[in-house]
Amino acid sequence: MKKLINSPESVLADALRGIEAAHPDQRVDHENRVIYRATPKEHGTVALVSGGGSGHEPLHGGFVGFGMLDAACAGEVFTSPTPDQMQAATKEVDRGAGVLHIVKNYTGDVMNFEMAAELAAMEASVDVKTVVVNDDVAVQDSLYTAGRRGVGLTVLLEKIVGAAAEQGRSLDEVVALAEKVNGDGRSMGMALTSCTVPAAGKPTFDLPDDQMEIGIGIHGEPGRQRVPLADASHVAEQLVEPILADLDFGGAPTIVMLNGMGGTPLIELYLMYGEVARILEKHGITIARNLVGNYITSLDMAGCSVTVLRADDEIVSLWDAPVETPGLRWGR
Amino acid sequence: MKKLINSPESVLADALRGIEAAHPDQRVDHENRVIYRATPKEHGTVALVSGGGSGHEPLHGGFVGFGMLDAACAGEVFTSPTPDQMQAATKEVDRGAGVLHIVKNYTGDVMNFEMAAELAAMEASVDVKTVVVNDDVAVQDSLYTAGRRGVGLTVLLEKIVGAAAEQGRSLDEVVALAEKVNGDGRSMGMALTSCTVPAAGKPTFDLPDDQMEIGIGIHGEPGRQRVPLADASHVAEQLVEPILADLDFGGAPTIVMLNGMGGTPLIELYLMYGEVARILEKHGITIARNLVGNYITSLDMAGCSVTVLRADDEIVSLWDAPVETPGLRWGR
Amino acid sequence: MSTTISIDGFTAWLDAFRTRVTENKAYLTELDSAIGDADHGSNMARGMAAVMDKVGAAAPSTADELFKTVGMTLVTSVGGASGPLYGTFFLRFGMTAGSVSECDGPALAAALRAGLEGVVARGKAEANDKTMFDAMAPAIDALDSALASGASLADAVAAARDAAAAGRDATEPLVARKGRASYLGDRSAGHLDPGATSTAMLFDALAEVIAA
Amino acid sequence: MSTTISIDGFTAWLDAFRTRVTENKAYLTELDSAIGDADHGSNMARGMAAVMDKVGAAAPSTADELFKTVGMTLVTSVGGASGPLYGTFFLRFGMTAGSVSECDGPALAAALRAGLEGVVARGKAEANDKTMFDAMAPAIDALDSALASGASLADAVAAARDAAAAGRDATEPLVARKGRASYLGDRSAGHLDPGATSTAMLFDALAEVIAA
Ligand SMILES: Nc1ncnc2c1ncn2[C@@H]1O[C@H](COP(=O)(O)OP(=O)(O)O)[C@@H](O)[C@H]1O
Ligand SMILES: Nc1ncnc2c1ncn2[C@@H]1O[C@H](COP(=O)(O)OP(=O)(O)O)[C@@H](O)[C@H]1O
Ligand SMILES: [Mg+2]
Ligand SMILES: [Mg+2]
Ligand SMILES: [Mg+2]
Ligand SMILES: [Mg+2]
Repeated sequence: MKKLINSPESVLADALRGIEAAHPDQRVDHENRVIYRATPKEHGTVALVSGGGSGHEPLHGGFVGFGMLDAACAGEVFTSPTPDQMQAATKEVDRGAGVLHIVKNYTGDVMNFEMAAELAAMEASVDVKTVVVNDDVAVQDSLYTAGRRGVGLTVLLEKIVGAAAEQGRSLDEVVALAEKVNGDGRSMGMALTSCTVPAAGKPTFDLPDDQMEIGIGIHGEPGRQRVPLADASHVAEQLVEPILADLDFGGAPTIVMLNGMGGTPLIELYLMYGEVARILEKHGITIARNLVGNYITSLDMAGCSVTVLRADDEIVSLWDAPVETPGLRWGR
Repeated sequence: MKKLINSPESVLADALRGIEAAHPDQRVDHENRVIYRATPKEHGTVALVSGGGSGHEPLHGGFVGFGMLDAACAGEVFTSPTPDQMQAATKEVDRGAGVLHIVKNYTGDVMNFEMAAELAAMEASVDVKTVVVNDDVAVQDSLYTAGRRGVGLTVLLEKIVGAAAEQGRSLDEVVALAEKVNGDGRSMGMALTSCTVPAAGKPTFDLPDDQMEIGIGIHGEPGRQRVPLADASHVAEQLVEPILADLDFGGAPTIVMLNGMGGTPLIELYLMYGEVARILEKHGITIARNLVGNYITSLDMAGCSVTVLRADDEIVSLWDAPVETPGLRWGR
Repeated sequence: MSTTISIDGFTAWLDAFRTRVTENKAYLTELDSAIGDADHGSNMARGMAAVMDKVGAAAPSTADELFKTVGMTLVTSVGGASGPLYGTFFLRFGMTAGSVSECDGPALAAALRAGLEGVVARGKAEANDKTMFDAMAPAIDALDSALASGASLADAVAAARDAAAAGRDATEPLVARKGRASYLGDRSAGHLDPGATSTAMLFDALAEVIAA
Repeated sequence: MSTTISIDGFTAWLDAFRTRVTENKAYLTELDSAIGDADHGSNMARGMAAVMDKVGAAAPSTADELFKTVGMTLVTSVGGASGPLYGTFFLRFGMTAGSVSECDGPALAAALRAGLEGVVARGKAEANDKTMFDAMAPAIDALDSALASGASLADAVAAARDAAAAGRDATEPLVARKGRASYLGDRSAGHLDPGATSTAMLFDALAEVIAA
């Protein structure tokens, strides 16, 4: 294992020190492993808390700031944070208008956030609502399983819902918007290589040079299937087609993210975006806005994911609203 | 070789299509492989042209836009672009106030830009000046060699000088500023792994699991020396100490970049930034501004580099000036 | 061979569990690499290390105190799926065991059953979903029936241990329906479930301590 | 065996050079991997393919036209260090050869010498800097002295080829002072210079064509 770390045990604590040093607009609670805005938002506005395992940077900590999150709870690598972290964050950011928990749909994340909401409700002071993001079309959705994973759409949702919260919308409105975004977005990912979890010390899976994993999540787990390596245009098809098969994008404008898994260089991400845009265009789908880069990663995994969100004028204008975070910034 | 590409020969052309699709604020001349601002800057202002081999993204194309470059010429992977590309870009962006060529100090880049400047001078219409960036302390500077490489400082220089050009400063003033920035900044890089040049099809060098290369550039070339892998705090020392030994940063505020080589995830870059900031602090050096992320990369290489620029109030205020490019954006 | 388990016995149980998950940290993580995210070993080792630290410092004298500490420590130090699940297991275990300094067989069985119910309440797993449930439920069933048929505590717990091991082994061919392994669909078959494997260690530890 | 080289001969030379760099693309890139950036083979192969395309389409009838096309094509299609260097070499070669349809030995030698001077003007390399200069300069020196001592054109060019090969081999122990390899300092010793290697191919191609 080759990593720029001091020890597998101290990765998270050490990285949080770096984040604190790099971003004066953020404040890090090292004890609880929570990243806050240095300047809390206005009283009377809904606050957004997210969090999850580490190793997906810039998600979530890189999206704490004006126009997006109020706090992000960092778990160990690929391990959801704990209810006490979330509860501390929830109490800290509440500005009297309630708190939205943005949870990616993983058993661990859901259960820990559930316990946190129970704890917060026991204190009877904070109004907590939860949205569970589950956009990964690689996973069959079913009542009898853990359902779909939450992946790339989380980034878009945090931006859009964050803008709405910043505008002063009520908790119910914010929840409704979050549900709408979650319902209207889909993602699909692939890996060229496994990642290496620091504590595990070796790649999670072996992938021969002529194979790739299709339908991966963001935790280095193997995908739905292992298929022969293909050129970029065919990889793009294998990502886009399942998304289009799952949701009708009609004539709506879309927001598209071509996301890198952490180990793939930007030149390849641009190349893939070109292929994805071409396929969407062929299907008559309009891309109103896009993001190309590493936004929700899986440590050092090589690979990428595509997220397509069916938007409308309101969503696009929330997308365009000013944002000032380490990971996304425009308009200020 | 595992890459998201269609073929080694079409990497650049395909990536340029993706860049064009992703960035409506940019315009791509596919014939000449030049990335322009979609909206040219005001008449009477100095224009900035840079360029170099591809594989360093977001450099340079990702820095074309308001507040930074006017055009970026893209060469084949790790191969400097050709004089005709540069000349086309130079003529296209000239707004009557002259053009600054920002060249990283590599024999190929320097010679090709030289030929381009000769061609432009022959046309006698465009006033072209050149700054050659050579900030890499890993390389001994000498009159009898090719001198130091241009690496990370290029990013900072393009931002700062771009802001000055946007303010309407004259070509001579812009050149003087560029020289000043080049004189006041130093960089040092390291690699955990080699990168793989698409056309070569395999890693440029083999690096055992317990070794790293110190003093690498950005072209996947081996470094000055191969040393045992160390923990992050010691890697940081091996990067920072040669920089401090080479230039006296006195009590000046600095701008520090912790740059990823393309294959290293952000969590490790933050962790490294924490170590670097700690060492600089120990030496009494104040960090006024910082950048942490992948800004000048070497394809899929795992590793990082540190750049430290001795600044002053003027430099910091040029740094803070609005910028709107795919790679750096704030203030608008 | 005792007919009850005391606070010291409980502590020894936890310590034996800690030893097992620590020694098998790489193994549990390897199981989780195949069908999950390669962290079950580090999660359990980190959690049980924190538990033994806390228990050592607090030295609780009743089962409810002890297991509240255990459960809360797991909940606040593990995260992931196993944190809330094992945490809830021990919290409910302690609530049912109550403010006592020792448990006999039926009391132990009742506490374990309450723990299992907590796991189900949290995680909604059913039999053959390929989770820790598949080791835990058969173990507690075996304990109940052994006690009902008059077996000694040691024999009953040994039966529970064997049933947990069998339940763990039976997860191998299953297609996961809960937890991360479910994302793999059919590819999850052919691998032991990491959580069922750590749960088998929990009962193995109990059997060792009771037999001692 | 002819005493001059015609336009067809020049074209055959370029084609033979193209064949060599194309067949040795991986080898040249491998040499450049050791002490450079792993692109010399693709650079030369791309450049010479473009040259033969252009030359085939334009079918120039004089040396200055032909080599202006060659030089400009290399300059505009290769990039890197080798583009301007080989490009300048051929531009100067053509300017000195002039508007002729064939060259005798002295004319060829003069054109090659002008090419070398162009390389030096562009790249400032000196002997033993570990560059293409180290194959090119000895080759042209050998050609000059062979012609001066009355050797046939074929023998003189064969001597140039041998000197280029010897010059290439002599780059191996050198510590580079120019080009990318210079960044490696002492680590550049122990490897052939890629550009000297492609230059040896250029003279090998010339010898083959003249001998034919
Ligand atoms: N809904 C559930 N009910 C019961 N056990 C579950 C459930 N989901 C997951 N598990 C158990 O948790 C184990 C994984 O734990 P761990 O790897 O520590 O957490 P995570 O899956 O969050 O990475 C699985 O092997 C399985 O036994
Ligand atoms: N200043 C110079 N003068 C002469 N030849 C040079 C000089 N610099 C580099 N070269 C030659 O160029 C070769 C490298 O060419 P190439 O790999 O195509 O370009 P780059 O170094 O830009 O990647 C070197 O092996 C060397 O022979
Ligand atoms: Mg996990
Ligand atoms: Mg090159
Ligand atoms: Mg796991
Ligand atoms: Mg090269």
